[in-house]
Amino acid sequence: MTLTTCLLLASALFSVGVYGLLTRQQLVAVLVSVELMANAANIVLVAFSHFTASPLGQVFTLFALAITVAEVAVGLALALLLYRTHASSRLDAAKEMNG
Amino acid sequence: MRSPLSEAPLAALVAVLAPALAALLLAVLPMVRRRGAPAAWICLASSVASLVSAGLLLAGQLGEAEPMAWTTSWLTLDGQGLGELGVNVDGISASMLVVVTIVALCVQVFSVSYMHDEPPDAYGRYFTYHALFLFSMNLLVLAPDLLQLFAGWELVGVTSYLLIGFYYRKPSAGRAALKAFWITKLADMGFILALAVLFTSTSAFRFDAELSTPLANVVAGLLFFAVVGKSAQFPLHIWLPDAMEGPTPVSALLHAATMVAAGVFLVVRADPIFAHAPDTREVMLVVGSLTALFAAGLATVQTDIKKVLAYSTCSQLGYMVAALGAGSTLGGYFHLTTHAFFKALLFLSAGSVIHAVHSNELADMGGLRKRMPLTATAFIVGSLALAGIPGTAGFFSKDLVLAALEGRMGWLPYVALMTTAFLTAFYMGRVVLVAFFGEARGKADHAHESGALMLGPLAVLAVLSLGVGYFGAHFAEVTATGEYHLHFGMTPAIASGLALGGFALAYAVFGGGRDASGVGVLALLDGAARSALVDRTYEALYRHGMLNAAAAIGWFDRYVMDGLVNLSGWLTLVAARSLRRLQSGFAPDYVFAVVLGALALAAWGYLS
Amino acid sequence: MSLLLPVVVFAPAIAAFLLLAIPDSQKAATRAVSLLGATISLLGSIKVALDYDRSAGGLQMGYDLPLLPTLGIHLNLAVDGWGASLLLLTGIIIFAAVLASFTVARRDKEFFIYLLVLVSGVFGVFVAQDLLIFFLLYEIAVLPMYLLIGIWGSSNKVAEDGPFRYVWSLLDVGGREYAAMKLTLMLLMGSAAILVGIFWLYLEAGATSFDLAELARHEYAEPTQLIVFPLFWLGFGTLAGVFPFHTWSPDGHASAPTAVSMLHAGVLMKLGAFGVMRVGMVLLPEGTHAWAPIVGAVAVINVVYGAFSAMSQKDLKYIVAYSSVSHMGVVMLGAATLDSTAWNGAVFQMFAHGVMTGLLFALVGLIYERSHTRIIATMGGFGSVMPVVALFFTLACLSSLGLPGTAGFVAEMMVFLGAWRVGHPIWAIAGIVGAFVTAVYVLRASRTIFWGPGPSEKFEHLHDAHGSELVAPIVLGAAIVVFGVWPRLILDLIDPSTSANLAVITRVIGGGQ
Amino acid sequence: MTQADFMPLLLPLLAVAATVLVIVMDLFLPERRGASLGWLTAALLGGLLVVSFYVPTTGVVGDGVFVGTAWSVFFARLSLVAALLAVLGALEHVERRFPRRQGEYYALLLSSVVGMLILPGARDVLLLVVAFELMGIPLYVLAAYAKSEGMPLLASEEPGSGKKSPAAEAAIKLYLVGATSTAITLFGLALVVGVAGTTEITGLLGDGPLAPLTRVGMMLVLGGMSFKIGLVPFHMWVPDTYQGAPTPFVAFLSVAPKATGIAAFVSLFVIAPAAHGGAHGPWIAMLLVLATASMVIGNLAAVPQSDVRRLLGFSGVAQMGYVLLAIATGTSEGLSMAAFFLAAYVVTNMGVFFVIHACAAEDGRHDLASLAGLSQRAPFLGFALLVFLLSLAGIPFAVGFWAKLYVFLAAFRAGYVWLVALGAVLAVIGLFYYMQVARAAFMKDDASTGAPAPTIGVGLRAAVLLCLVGVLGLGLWPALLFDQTADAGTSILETRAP
Repeated sequence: MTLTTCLLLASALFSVGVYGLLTRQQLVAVLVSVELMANAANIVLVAFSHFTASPLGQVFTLFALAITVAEVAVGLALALLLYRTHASSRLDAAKEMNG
Repeated sequence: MRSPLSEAPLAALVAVLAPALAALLLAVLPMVRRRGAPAAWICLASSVASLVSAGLLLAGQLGEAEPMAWTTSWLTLDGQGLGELGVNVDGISASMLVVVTIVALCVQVFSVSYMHDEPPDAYGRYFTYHALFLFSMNLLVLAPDLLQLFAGWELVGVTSYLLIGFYYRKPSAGRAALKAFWITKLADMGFILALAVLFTSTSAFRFDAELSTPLANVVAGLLFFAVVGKSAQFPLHIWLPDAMEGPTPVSALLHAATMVAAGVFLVVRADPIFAHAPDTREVMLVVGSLTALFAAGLATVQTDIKKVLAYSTCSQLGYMVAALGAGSTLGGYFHLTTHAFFKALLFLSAGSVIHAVHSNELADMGGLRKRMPLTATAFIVGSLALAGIPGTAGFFSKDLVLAALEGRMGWLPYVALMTTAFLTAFYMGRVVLVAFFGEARGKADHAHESGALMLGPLAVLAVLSLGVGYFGAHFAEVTATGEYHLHFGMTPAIASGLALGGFALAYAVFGGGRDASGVGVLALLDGAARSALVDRTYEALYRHGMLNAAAAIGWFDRYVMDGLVNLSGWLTLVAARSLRRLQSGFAPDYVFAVVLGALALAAWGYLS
Repeated sequence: MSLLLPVVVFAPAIAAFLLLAIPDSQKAATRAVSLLGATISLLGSIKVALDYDRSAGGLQMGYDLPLLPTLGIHLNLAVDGWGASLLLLTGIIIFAAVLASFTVARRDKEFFIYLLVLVSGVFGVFVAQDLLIFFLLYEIAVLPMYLLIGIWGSSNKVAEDGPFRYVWSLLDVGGREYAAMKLTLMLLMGSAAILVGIFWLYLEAGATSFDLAELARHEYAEPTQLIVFPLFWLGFGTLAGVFPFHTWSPDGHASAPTAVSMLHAGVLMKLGAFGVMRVGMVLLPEGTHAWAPIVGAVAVINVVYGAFSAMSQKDLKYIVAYSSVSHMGVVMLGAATLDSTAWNGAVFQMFAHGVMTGLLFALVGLIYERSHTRIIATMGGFGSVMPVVALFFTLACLSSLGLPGTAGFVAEMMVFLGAWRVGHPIWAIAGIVGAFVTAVYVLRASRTIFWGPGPSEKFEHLHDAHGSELVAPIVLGAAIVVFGVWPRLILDLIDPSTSANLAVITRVIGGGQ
Repeated sequence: MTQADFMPLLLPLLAVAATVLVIVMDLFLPERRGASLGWLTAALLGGLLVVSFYVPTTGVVGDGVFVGTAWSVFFARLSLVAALLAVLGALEHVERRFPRRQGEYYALLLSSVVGMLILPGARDVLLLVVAFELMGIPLYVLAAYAKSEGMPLLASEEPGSGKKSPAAEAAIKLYLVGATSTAITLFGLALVVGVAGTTEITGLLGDGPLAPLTRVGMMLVLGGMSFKIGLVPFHMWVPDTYQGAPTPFVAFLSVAPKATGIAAFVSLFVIAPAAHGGAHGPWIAMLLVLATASMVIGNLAAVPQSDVRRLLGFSGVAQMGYVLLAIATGTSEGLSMAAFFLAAYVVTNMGVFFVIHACAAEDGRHDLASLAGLSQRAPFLGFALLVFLLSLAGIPFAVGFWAKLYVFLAAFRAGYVWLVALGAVLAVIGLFYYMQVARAAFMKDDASTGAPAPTIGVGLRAAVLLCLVGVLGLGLWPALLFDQTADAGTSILETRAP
């Protein structure tokens, strides 16, 4: 359980998040993957604060959590709006504006 | 040599400014010009003024007044003046001025009745152009340096363009005017180059510029190229016959006496330069004699009376150029003077005939001697002078020219000029016999003698054509272009003999009522001559050479140069269009771009 | 600190501003105010020309207003010999142009506003002594052109042909908006190059001030001169119709309304040449000296190429437009020789050509308003219907082919003399050939239009120019003759500045060739 | 923590108070309230703007967490001006389209402004991130505000029955790109802070060569933050969001977040390295690459656009490319030039959007045809549009000319000669599509299309007028703004870590 293993874990989590982000059609699933990416950042912070014994990382994580929560709330509201206006929560329903 | 205005030859200034004022007045006040008659009077008044002042100047020069000049600098360069503008009076310019003003006045008086049936505004326009012409010619004659001479030279070219194209409604007149202007403008390129060379070596444009022989040859050669154009010498002579499209008085004034003689006047004026240019003189001799012979040949076959006289002018100008080429400035200049008078006489009498018969063709004339006795006598006097029959002015000046050629080792020019003398007599005899003797043909039967206004000038010119020859000595002394001595050697005898022979042959072929059918055979020769000749080549050069080249360059500019600009525009638009497809409108694509970008940055960060 | 120059420069702009207040319906008032603005500038420019002390030379009547002292930008107006003569030219042309555009019917107030702002920029450039203000006013002079051509212009059809045929599908080549856009983009591409050049010099001269005199004092390094000069030459050259970048000029002028093409060909193209000489050559002597042969060679192409292209045109306006390209070639040729005669000739040619082209375009406008066609083949015999227009057209043609007694001759003569003296005989010969070819196409056009039997029945009803339409041709025609007969009126103005500017160049390169 | 310590934070605190006031008033005002809430917000913002002139430009809060400098006050003032204009511009639109949800609109706008007031002065990573998000999240909501607005317009509130609502689509795209970027930023910052051990900006980068993790982290942050400024390749959301969101809000979105985003950029990528002798590390090259890409793609993609909002979106991307050029110089002069450019951009871009909004009010169409014959129908709007377009294109006598000039001058002085040349050429392409808009407004003078003269409310007219005064005034007399931006720029780089 050294610092690098934690960082590797975080990067793996981050990559899963990215993969989910790019492939999932459902907006809610996309939100979940974004959440994963944000938590990866938190893991990094906590790992650093543990191995360098400074409370800084944890303070930062608290703020980071607050931010991502706020974002997801708005994300869910948008998902609801998408469903109501485009009768499906799939992302490819919202493709009118292009070019 | 700047001298204050007071002592300046006031007369010279009047000579130049009077016609200028007249022309300006008529151009600026259309209402005066459009009423016709007043325009004529203003123009005539200015001509009389310049004639009087010319007379005074010549009298002054004859009476041992030394040459005077009043000039100011025309341009500025590095603070000082460049190029002289003003008047320069000496023997040469005074005598030429008198010649020009006399002939101009006669022609203008003649025109008053000749152009009488033109509408008033055209009548006014005609006299405006005449005033402009006289101003330009005087400017040229009194020029203190080559730059002002060139200015007069080009202005005269423009007035000839305007006057040839006077009947602008006739398409042929338009073409003739353009042809005349373009060819003279082509030749004038030589003049500008000569000025450039002069400016480079002496940074001034003086007549008596000291130049090394090779440089003098270059300048003289370029000047001669311009003379070939203006005085209708061999390759560039084709515009003169077509210039007959203009009214006959114009042909008399411009294309016989004064304008075409400007080339010869230039050579006389710039004598110091030509003196140092032996090779150019050789060329002049050859071109002059060749033109003389060639033009005389063509004159014999013309059916239009004015074309005959036009080619005859070409031929006589060849005489003068040959004389100058042979080094006898006096011969050339004196022949110019006498030729001005009798050729003007011939043209004006031809004009009077045309006015009566309303046609230029010899076929429409015949037996006019009975109906138009005075015109006939004038024409005959002119023909005699032209042929150089002893006693007439022509004899004295032609004798000087031939004498100059006598002594030279190259006998070819001498023979050419002698044959020309014979041919001249022959074609003039033909015209006289066909037009004035035999029975009346076509419209000739109800022709009637012209009015006093037309006969007066004829009389004056007839007297001058006969009398001027005797003043050769005074002429030589005042113009200081060589000493004059009348001699009765071999040459004058042969020349007069050939002249008489020419008349005899003419009588044999055309005299005593024989029909002019003989003319037909010769007409064939003319057709062949003309088509083979230079005319076709010029037409082809212009139509196929120039216009096609222009079309090619025009097309290149529009479709290649401009095409490249359009192409760059088009490429930008196409590139922009392709970028649009990137914007797919599908949200995950956008996110994909973001992630890709971030990861690329991270990789770059890691690697660098 | 005299206020004469600001008055001359900003009078039109103020007039334009006043126009905003006048309601559209007041046609007469709009024209009166515009004419007032133009007249004030004309009288002012005449006063400047008269008051300019010929013997003293150098910069006079200075006016300085610091705009951005920290960067060294001052609204610094002062006039030298060149500026005074070109100011006079602009004054004459704008006066004639405003008169010529009295017949504009559609949205005339806007027309006059853009026209006056445009000319205000031009006035400013000729007297701006601060390089950045020079550039700023240069850009203003270009932009209203887009709207003027785009809104009031006329479209021409250009057949699809040549290697880039497929381009026609996307761009409506020959249309007025195409012409306006092409003109604006090409000129601004040029000004992009100028901007880079200006910064380069500004920074290398210690980034203290944009003042032209100060920048001229600084000795720039050799590589800078070699790179920045072509930037100025091609940048300003685009506006002066230099060969590769001249293709905007025919379309631009052909599509522009009369007054705009008068102003553009008459004055704006001089802006480009003035820029090359005043900024490019005076600031970068070594660069000028190194590039001079190439500038000359391209100028030769300009002259002959322009003349021949003009001969092949069917549309009268295109003929005049290409003739402008050819005449501007003569100006650049004179500039390239770095010889005092040729420089005097070049600046005089700017003046002479300005007046000539102004007159030609004014007359073309008159003909077009009456016959509604510009294809010369369809015209014929107009001389009997419009003698006065014929008279002035012939005068303009004679001046453009360089007849002595007209302004055109003096200019071309001095350029050819200078070119020959400095050892470029080919340039002189090419120029003279160009003048001859000009004589051919100009008179050919004038014969086709005015001579020949009466006009075809279509044009029977044409009437001659009268009243206000005559003022512009008379003023311009008089200018051609007066400055042709007595050129020293302008040459005395130009000469001191030429020797001053040339001294800078020859001193640095050690006495010319 | 004496009262003096909090002076630099005065502005954000007052802004919070204003937000709360608006929310409370929204509860208590009677049903038919008209635009009174809007005027209230405008008044509050005006007040804040006045106060901003009295806020000290020095002073540190919370031992270095927040620093009041001329730079941060300048950007604060910039955001307040933008917000004020946005509110004025939106008054009439909001009152008509969302009569009952007016309060939330203004509250959200104000909360975003609070974030903007803090961000420029933040010298602590935590505060910076929070402020960045506080600015961002309200924008997502505001983008979706016209949620029930299918085609055609429905005044009533009931949910769109399956009709395609562009606003929803716009907001979703903005949200997705935003959320991803936030996650990336957090991840990057986590790495950097982790390695540095401190969250103070000046301490982020060690003196020596940077640790690989720090470099990767900083690059990720660069990627994460570029989305807000709309740099290529993070710009994809811009055209669609500008097309879908309500136009007055887009005017604000296109200007204020970008300017403040640039301030955050400066804090992280100029101030942080400057604290260690300007060891810039790899990002200078990357900044230039992003700038070039944005200039090229932004200008090119705008050419074929027919919808003016999309065109202006791409033009915004290109303009940010120019600003980045000045930032990349890393000199105080570069920063002040960039600040000048942003100020000019604020006034110009908002002006254009307001005119576009005025012309397209009825059927929601914003394409070039909707502008046809504008100079005939509404000369004032026509003239204003022309001036704004000239300013965007960088043509003299509009502030845009000076802006572009300074940015190019700064970049040139830093040696990016060929980039400036490229920028100048691309500006010409820029001129092409700006002139396309001008062409539609001026040359298509078929006023006969019957399109009525656009009726514009008092607020919108005032906004356009203010922008016009700003653009022309500063264009004629740039010295006014120039001095302010000059000392803003110098105030940043001189202040070593306190």
